[in-house]
Amino acid sequence: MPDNETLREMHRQMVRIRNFEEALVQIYMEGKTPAFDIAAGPVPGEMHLSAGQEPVAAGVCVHLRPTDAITATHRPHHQALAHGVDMKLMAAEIFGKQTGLGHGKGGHMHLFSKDPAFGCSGIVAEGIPTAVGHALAFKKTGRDDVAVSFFGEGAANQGAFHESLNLAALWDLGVVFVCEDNEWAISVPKEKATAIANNSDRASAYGIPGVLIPDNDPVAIYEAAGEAVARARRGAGPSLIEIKTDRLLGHFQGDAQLYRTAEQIDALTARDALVRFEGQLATSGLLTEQQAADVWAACRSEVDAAIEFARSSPLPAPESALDDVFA
Amino acid sequence: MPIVGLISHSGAARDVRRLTSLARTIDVHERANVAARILAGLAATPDVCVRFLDEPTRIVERALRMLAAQARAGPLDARPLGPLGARNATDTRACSAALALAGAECVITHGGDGTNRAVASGWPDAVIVPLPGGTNNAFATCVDPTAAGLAAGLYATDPQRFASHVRGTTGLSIAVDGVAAETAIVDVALVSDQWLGARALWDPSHLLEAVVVGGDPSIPGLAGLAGILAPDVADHPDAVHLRFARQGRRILAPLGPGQLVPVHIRDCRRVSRDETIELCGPGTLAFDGERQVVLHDTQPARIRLAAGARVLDVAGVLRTHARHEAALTIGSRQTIQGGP
Amino acid sequence: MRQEILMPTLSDEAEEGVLVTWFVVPGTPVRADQLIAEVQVEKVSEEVYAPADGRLTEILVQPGEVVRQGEPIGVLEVGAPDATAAPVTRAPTGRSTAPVSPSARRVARELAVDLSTVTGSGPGGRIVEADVRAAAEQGAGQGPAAGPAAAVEPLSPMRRAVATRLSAGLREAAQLTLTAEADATDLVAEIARLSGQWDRRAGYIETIVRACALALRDHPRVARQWTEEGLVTPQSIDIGVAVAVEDGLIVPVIRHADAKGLRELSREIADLAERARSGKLTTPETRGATFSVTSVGAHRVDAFTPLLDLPQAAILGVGRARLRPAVIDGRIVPRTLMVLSLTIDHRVIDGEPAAAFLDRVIALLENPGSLA
Amino acid sequence: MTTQTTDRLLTTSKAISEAIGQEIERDERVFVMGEDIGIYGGIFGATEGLLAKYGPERIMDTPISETGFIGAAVGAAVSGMRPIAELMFVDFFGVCMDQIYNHMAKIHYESGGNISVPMVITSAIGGGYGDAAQHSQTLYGMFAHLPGMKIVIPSTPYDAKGLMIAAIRDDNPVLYFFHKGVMGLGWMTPNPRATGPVPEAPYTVPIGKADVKRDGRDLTIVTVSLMVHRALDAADALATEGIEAEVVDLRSLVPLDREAIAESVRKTRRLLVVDEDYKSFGMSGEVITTAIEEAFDYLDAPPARLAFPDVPIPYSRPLEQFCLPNADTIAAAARALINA
Repeated sequence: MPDNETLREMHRQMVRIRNFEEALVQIYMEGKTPAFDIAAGPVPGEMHLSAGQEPVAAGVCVHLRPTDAITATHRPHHQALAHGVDMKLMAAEIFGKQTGLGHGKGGHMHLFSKDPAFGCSGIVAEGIPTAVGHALAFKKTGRDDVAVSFFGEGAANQGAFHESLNLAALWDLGVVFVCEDNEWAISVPKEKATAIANNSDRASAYGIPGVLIPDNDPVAIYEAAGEAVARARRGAGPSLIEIKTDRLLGHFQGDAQLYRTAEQIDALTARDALVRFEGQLATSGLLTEQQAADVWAACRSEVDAAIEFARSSPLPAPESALDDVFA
Repeated sequence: MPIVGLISHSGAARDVRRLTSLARTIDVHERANVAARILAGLAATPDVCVRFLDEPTRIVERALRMLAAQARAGPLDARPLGPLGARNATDTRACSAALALAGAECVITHGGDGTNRAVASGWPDAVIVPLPGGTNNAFATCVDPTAAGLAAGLYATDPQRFASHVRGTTGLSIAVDGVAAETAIVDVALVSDQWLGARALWDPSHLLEAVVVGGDPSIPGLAGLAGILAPDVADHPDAVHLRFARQGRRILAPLGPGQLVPVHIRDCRRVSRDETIELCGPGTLAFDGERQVVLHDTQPARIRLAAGARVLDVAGVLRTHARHEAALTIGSRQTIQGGP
Repeated sequence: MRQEILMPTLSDEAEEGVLVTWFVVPGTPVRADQLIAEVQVEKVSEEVYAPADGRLTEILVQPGEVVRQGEPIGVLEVGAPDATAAPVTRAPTGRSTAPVSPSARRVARELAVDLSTVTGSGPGGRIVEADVRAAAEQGAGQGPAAGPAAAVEPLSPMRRAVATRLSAGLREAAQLTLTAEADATDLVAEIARLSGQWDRRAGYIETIVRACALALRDHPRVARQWTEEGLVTPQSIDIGVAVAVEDGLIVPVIRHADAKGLRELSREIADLAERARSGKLTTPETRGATFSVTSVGAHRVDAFTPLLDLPQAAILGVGRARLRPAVIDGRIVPRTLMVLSLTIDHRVIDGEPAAAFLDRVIALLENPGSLA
Repeated sequence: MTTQTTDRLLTTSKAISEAIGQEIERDERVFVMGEDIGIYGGIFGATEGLLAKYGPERIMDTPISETGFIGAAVGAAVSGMRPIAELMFVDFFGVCMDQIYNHMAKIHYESGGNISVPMVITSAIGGGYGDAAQHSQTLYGMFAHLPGMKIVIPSTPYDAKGLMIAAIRDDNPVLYFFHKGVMGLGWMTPNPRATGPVPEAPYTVPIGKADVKRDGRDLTIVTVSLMVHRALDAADALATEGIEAEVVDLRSLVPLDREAIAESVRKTRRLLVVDEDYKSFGMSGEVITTAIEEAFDYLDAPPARLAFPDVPIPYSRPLEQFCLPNADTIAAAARALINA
């Protein structure tokens, strides 16, 4: 069970993430009204936000150290922030600025960091094999670092998922596979895409433990992830954790969400895990109203500073597009 | 037409103990397979209909498809009852209550102790046919699913005839702050956690106290520990009250599947029928192995022995039936049998 | 019958959307249910189909324009579609010259061989390099002979640019050069004086640029430029100064040269020249001169004919300054003299006003005090 | 032409495995993954004998799971290793291409140069031995089209060793294609040019530098891999007719040595590209474009190309041989170019 400090830290991370993304919701629409033009405004392109999925990041990443490697998805902000990727550099990358993580070459789906070790892929499921490789390198070099691969429930029907579980199990690698089941692969619900009900069952096919966390609860995630990370760290092999989580927003910003009803969306908002967690902390006497307000204010000013940094940073020189193809 | 309930719990046997012990995973296919075998047994008995829990993994629908694919069973009147897309214990309880309201004769469960507790709490008089489908199965004993279906079907057709095969168990009623909270069917534990978290119990160092009925050294969990500590209690309807310590008497406890861990016992004593045990916070109460209620500060919970659930003895029903019939009755829908 | 095509209502919340594209050109016939446009409200896009057979007569909303839901975006004249317009025919075009290989073209240029005189030995009579070389050898005496093993240096882009611009000038303008001698004796003394005063050495070039700038103020017609529309008088006096660089010539421009003093000109010319040699000039810094100065004074060249860089109509060439006998008041005295050559575009300016301009430049140089 | 001062002869496959072995000894980060690269030594011998010498930690047989292990190589490279992953036949790229072109080739760029992916993918290319449509392609042009990976294709044992060592030491992802016909395998049609002098001490051949394998004045033949051998055979035949063909072996497609192409064309005025890859949208087009862009004014004839026609690779021998360029068809194309 997490101690009080850890609980507060998990809460703080969730608030940071929520603040960061709420700022992006606003910024993303700059220049995109009245007619939505995906190329317009300071942040062009697709924007996949993770509101509702913060517990996954907070509950898993709190067990990690910077040398543990994460591979994430097209929806990577929550895990990047929770793993300690610099918010300023991330914001600048999202703004396409020279000061960004990838000097404006990556964008929001391609955030890479050496320290902490973080990477993501915009191709569904294809970030998973990389995590297997990280763990292979750790094993070969005798490091007790672990690799954590996050992916959605949609990814679990891709070959890369199955190949990765097989390899990690076969080679007994320290990988924690974390399936974020938000029920929707863009517009296709899981029940129309997946023959079985719970992806955690698929662990059985590769002889590794599979755990289901049914309710997007940060403490439950913390407990399961703690066991899985510890297991990987001590060389006992991979495991699969499936977390039923909620995507409060559309697949990307601007998604009209014609595939789900307003009532469904409202129901998700009503069970917002961040609100729930804050309530639980308050009931437990771990977070006074004042403390909560302080956390929100501190996170907001951190986000403001990051956005300001991003806004005021220079755009990359156009011809620098030709650099960095090769080392 | 007599009604038999069928509740298969989709979330059982998937929690964190897959990582902390050698607990198995019962995947949806295995679960549907068990349900299909139950339905095969039910289909062989005369004119019963089935009402089942509608849950998101659609175990019973899958089972019906499996059965249809065997092409041996005739049409079975099987429909969902209770809340649609049931996800949690509250929904299970609601389904169980709906079965009572519909006049069901008995209910077959496939889940862990938590599933049976929810069923008993939604329908206190329920006659339960429990099949073990959880991580620790203290309540249910191993029975062949087809036999269970057959016995449930026979019972439902003529409950009077098989009344002697229904056994009442002892449970534990829990009141928190004077308000009745729940009836546990196996055990109540107080653990040091302040959060429900992953709900399961696996770390022995968190155990503070426990009250257990039906101790049995041959099953895992606190019931197994109680069975070891008080071997003479096993056949007795009484409970035992265990208090754990940091040091003292050291016992190897079977806390989970494949998980034999040392625990320190401060004391262990029998609880009499009229006694009330008080468990005080801070901590969390776990019922039948799942953290359920957080107790703040010195908030007290009072535990008393109470009527538990009613369980159908499958072997007893089938034996009685066999004594009266030369062979199993072939019902209006023809079926029964194994492989080709 | 006229029928309006309306912007579909796609969202209850947004009031307006945007017309993404038309798939039909106004005036063309359309059939019922033919896709004619695509519109978008927020992130939802929708195709618009023709409601009936007819002809799209008018487009009311252009692609990219915002339009309210339910408002008309175009007009359909309902009726049977017309027969299509007669197909457009295009007159055939063609060339009938013998094929020449790229290599043959290059060598013909280098050896000044007229390709029309060469017979091709390649397929279809293609002239190849060997044909050109053979023709050059045969025709030695007419054109410049090819050296037996002349090393060929590929043309640099700058070389090509210089060649193109200067030959174009010769081809198009009516170039006329006036020469006159200036007495630079006092100028030399003034330059020596300035060198002592400044933190840098003074030179002829800034004095000449200064003199030209001042003279152009009085004779703006010299800077006029020939265009097909008519003669254009530039708004400012921007003087190009030719700088020799490795394998070429760059002419950076001094803007508003008449507004700058000698010292400022000196510094600016030195800076431009330095950056020209190190290849750091930007293109705009070499564009838009209205008059140019070119000097070979560092070499033993007394006079030469500068060539115009169109559309400039005048360029001043400066020969070397040297002590020479001069006759003053009937006596032969040593004076520092230099020859100034002014090439003009006779289409723009006549000899007389050009001579007056040159007179003025020389007068200024011979009275260096007037340059201050 | 590369100068080679050694009397020791090796086949190309042995030169490759020697290079890998020497780098494994030199750098503890180097290891090999692939299907049948262990006890089998690689289907085409590129890792022959390495398992016995360096053990299963350095020479890892993998399951048939290209997305999995090539993706794992990417991850291992990002985490500081120098993996060599063998894609048994290049034709199999379809089952793992996303890892190659979307991950291996792009991570360095997407990270703004902060993350390197130092790895090598080895893969067998080429046909001519009746292995039909899915095991005979060369496909290097397709990979060369995609930015972010270097591509080397040796034609001689000497280049094979030097390019392999250079590829392993390079901080970028490198695709190392070896043609089955240049490996010198006993079970392939004998090819005397597949054996050649190879110094024992480690050395590198620079990536991105073409090599003039034969000097000539009358036309330039630009090609790569096994077609270098065929072009040299053709050049020998042409020499008897007084035609001196210059044979330029590109050795690398990325980076492409454009200056070497232009230089040779400026010298000979005529260009023939020989390409075992499909004709359209490929290497032959790129080489010809380079000649036009860089040496247009030196051409005396339209550049010509001899490539695999745009059809899948047929099985039957006369069909496949009809499609593949060979010494005779190359010589004929050269004559046509000269006499045209």
